[in-house]
Amino acid sequence: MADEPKEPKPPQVPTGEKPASSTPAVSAPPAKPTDASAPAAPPKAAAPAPPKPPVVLQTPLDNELVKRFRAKFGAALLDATEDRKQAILTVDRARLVEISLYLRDEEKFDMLSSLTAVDWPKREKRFDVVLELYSFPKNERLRLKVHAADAEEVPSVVSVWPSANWQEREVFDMFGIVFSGHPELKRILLPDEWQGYPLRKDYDILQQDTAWVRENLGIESGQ
Amino acid sequence: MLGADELVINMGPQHPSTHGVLRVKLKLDGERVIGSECIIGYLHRGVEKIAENRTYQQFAPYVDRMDYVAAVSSGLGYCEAIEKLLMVEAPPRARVIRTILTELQRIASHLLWLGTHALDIGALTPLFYCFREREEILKIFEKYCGARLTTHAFRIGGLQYEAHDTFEKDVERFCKDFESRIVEYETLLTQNRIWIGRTKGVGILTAADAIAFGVTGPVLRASGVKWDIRKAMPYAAYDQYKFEIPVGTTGDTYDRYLVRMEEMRQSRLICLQAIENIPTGPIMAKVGKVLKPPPGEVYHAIEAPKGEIGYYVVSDGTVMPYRVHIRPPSFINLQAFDRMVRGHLVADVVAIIGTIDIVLGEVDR
Amino acid sequence: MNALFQATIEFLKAFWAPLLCGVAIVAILPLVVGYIVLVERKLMADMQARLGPMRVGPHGLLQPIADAVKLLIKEDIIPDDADKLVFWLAPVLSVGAALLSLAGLAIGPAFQIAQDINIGILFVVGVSALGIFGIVLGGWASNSHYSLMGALRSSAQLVSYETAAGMALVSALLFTGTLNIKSIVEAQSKEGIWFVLLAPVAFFCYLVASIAETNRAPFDLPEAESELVAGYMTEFSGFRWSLYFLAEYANMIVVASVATTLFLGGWLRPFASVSWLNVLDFLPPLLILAIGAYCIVRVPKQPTRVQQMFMLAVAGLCFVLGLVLLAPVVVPVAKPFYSGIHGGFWFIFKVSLYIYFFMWLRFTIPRYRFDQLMRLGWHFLIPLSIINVLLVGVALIAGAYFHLQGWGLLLVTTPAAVIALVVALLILAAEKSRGARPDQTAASDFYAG
Amino acid sequence: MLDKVLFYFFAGIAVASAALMVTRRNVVHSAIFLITALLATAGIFLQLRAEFLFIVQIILYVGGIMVLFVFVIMLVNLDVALHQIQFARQKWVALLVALALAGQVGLVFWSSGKMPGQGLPVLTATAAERLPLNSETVAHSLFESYLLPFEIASVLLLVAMIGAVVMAKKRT
Repeated sequence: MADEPKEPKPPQVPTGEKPASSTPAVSAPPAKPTDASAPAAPPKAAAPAPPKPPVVLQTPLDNELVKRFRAKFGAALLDATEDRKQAILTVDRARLVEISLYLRDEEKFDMLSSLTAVDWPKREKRFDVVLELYSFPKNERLRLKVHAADAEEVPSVVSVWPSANWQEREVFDMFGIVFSGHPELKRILLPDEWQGYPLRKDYDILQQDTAWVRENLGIESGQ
Repeated sequence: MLGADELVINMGPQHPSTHGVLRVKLKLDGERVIGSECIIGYLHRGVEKIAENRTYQQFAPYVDRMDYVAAVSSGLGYCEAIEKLLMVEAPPRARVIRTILTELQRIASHLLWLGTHALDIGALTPLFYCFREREEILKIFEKYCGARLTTHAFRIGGLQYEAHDTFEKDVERFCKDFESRIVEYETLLTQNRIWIGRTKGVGILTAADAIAFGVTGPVLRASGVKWDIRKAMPYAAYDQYKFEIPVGTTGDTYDRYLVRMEEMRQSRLICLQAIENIPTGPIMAKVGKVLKPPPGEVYHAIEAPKGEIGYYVVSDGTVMPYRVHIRPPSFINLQAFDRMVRGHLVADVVAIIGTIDIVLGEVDR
Repeated sequence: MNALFQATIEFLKAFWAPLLCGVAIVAILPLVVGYIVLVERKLMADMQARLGPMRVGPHGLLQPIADAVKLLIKEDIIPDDADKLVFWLAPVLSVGAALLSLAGLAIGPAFQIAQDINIGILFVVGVSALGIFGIVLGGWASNSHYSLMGALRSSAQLVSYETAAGMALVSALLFTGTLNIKSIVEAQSKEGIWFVLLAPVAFFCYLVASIAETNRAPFDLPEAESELVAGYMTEFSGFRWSLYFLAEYANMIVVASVATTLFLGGWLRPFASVSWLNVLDFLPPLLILAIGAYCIVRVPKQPTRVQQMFMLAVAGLCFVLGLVLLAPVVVPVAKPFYSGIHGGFWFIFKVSLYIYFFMWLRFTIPRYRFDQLMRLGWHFLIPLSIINVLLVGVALIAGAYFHLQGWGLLLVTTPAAVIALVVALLILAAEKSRGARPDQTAASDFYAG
Repeated sequence: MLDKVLFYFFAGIAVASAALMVTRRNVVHSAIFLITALLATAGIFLQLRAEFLFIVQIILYVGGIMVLFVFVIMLVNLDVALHQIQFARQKWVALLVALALAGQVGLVFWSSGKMPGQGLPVLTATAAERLPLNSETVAHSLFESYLLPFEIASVLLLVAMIGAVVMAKKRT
């Protein structure tokens, strides 16, 4: 709770889906070194970004990396955007491992810092699997996304980055997304016999596997 | 137990040296570990699900409960992530105070690690020395925001509380005392033959392995990778201060010990530099009472005491985050445990669990 | 039946005094152990910048009694799958062996239960070693992996270090030529020099080995709480657990007493044979009186009346003790009791110092790993102690050749000790170069010994 | 009188625990009874004023060998051993050997009864105080009268020890 004795006017909030956001406050902070185009490679993010920064936050990205990428994979690159100076590539699910290998070996994104998923139930392919990559040599982050529908399997990237192991298990645990080729895909945080995937949007916050709770904990409800 | 057979032994979830409710299934040949499996989730509270049902400000105290021994650092990461999402920036004064408190928290977290790690290896006394100094830090927190452990010290956009009158003096006094106190710990441990025997060559993690497993923080630096988000992608006010990033060479337990000891020294130096010159001015940026970040997503990571703590926040333009994913350093670092522990003895398992410095609240969230 | 009764009477008639002493030891020892534990906690607290027990009695002086009561009234838990009989037997074995071995010790020239057994020191060492069965069987009977591993570690450790300790004892026994405890001390009195000076390396070996034998830090692996929860004691609780505890501390007293008898001159005052140092006789009474005086000073600071009374009582006890110690020195009538009273004081004093050293180590240094412990025992301590026995033997022959006596023996034993020290350093250097090999830990089988 | 009571006490324990040792199914229990038997024997030694033998029995057999016994027993998987049928085939052999031994012992007693002074040597009792110190006596007989056998035995043990070490080394 920001109890500040000021500011009668809350920042304007957009009501629509994506565009038409105008935050009057300090936009695009210059002092804060941004992640995507960090000191190592300043000119990259230059090309199409400047014209209208405050209005649309998600701008198409077209830097060197994307060009190389597009040349190599063509149609596998579904989308390349930049959101708040952070590069996001959306790629074809089927070629994820191949693309990951390329990013790791050629583009030197040698660390997978984070792997997670987002559920958009209204979309045709409801899940986004989000990989947050980091490159030590370039000091640069890159976000890789693949879309997956409910029953679709996502290729596992454990063979590329071993750190994906538990994170993919967590995503499976929480969203029920199956990663094909994962060495040991089973629940990690929840009990093995638990029914349901809690981080899906249709799983209510009060919902639980009542049968499991009753059987294993001997109580009616954890709430 | 005779050579051929394997013995499966369960360490935890109630075991004095698994630092919480970690359960490790060890496959042993005699006393030698030939395989291990970490079973986690005993402390799972569904923090990420809670986030989707709270407003941005309401969720802030929850992150303190993940790494409860370094709550200030978790809080800083969350606040900065949301600020990035809102595209606001905390005023300079707030950033400097945040830096001081976060560095104090780093010292406190490392002190807790040192004490418990030494206790695991059988040295009883360092624990109490470490807690003595940690207490001083917690007192500073208490004076600043009223809480000692789960502080919720920062707010989205800056700080709620102005630094108390004796803030600079308290921090300075602590830093002055602390210099000789580190020497005390080092006298007890650094050159001790048994300590070296127990930690040198134990749980080696090569740089390549460390990067592959996504390990961050002191564990990564001890493997020889000179990487610290405070330097690589400075946040808060770290770009204003001079400090060194200590790195190890072999990536064994002893190196991790040395790296953390040196980090405490560097944090102390940062604190001293910071209190020299705390800028005046407002402590809160102009953010509204109701936070509705424009739709979009952001990933922001900071260097917590245990490694990179990252927040991936997706906004749909409402008052509640659409999705918050937390990249917990303990969780990711713990993955490397199996690699580190193979071929070692049961006694080393304890040393290795201790040296990764995990907090189960953060592993399980 | 009548015959049996008669035999019993006969037995009691012949041995009533030692029996009484035995009963006294069994009755008093738990109290003594309780207070050793209190001292340990207080010392630990002092070294760790805290206060330690402060609540029960003034400065926590009644804490041991509270602890004992708590342990006695605790629920007695026997695990379902445990071997009930052995589970019951094991702690009793442990504590029985420890108490039995105390019988052979001589606390001063006047106080010894089993008098004149000519195997004295062997009896103490041999019987106290039986306590290992309590640990091993207890660990096995618990039917738990942690307990079993603790028990295995314990037996491997004891077997390894027993050898080194035995060799160290042999070095000292070479000087006396007898196993009788009294004669050992008398030999030191006759030579006018303690054997710790004549055989320092043996003393060092015995010191290290005795720490390992009593499972104290840094060799407390059988009960290393960070790895094996509580080792062989994991499944024990309440009274059974306290029996193990009692045995551990009784064993500490035993090894300290053995070391005191063999190396530190038993009940002899420092420089007992130097007459102008007889003023040292005033030291013990003055020390005790000073403690009493300090208690008096502290009386007004006690918060409650009960605690003040208690403090006064402690002070009174100290004064009585001090006067008792003073009497043989000052009053000519009490002169005959000198050796008994002062001997007892010095013996207990030395034993306390030895135990203090154990505690000090425990608070200061980390724990060895099991393979390191075994390597220390087999690769360093045993060779060193064997070589030391040979060197001491050679030195003694040389001493006999030159007709050396008392302090003069130092002329031959010091070179022997120096050579042993050089050997020790050589062994350490060799160990270090071995340790440098990367495959070293992978190939060593530490149970094979 | 006291002597007799003590003797039968120790002897009874020794015989009973020896019998129990053979009949117990549980190996650890057997080991415990073996320890008891050895201790009782040590008690008889002590009663005979052979203190040195008494303590050597305790240190070597009970404190040394039996610790290793128990140690090895615990390393072996006991549950398997418990369910095996043990020594079933040697039952008759064992019985035969036992009978032969019993016969031999009986023969000695019988013959000594027949021929007084030529069978079992009958020692005259000596007052305990006038007995020579027996650790010294043992030492003298070992290092003076029987020096050569003693040294040969020592060398033999040394060879066995080195052999064991070498074999253990080869295995790894």
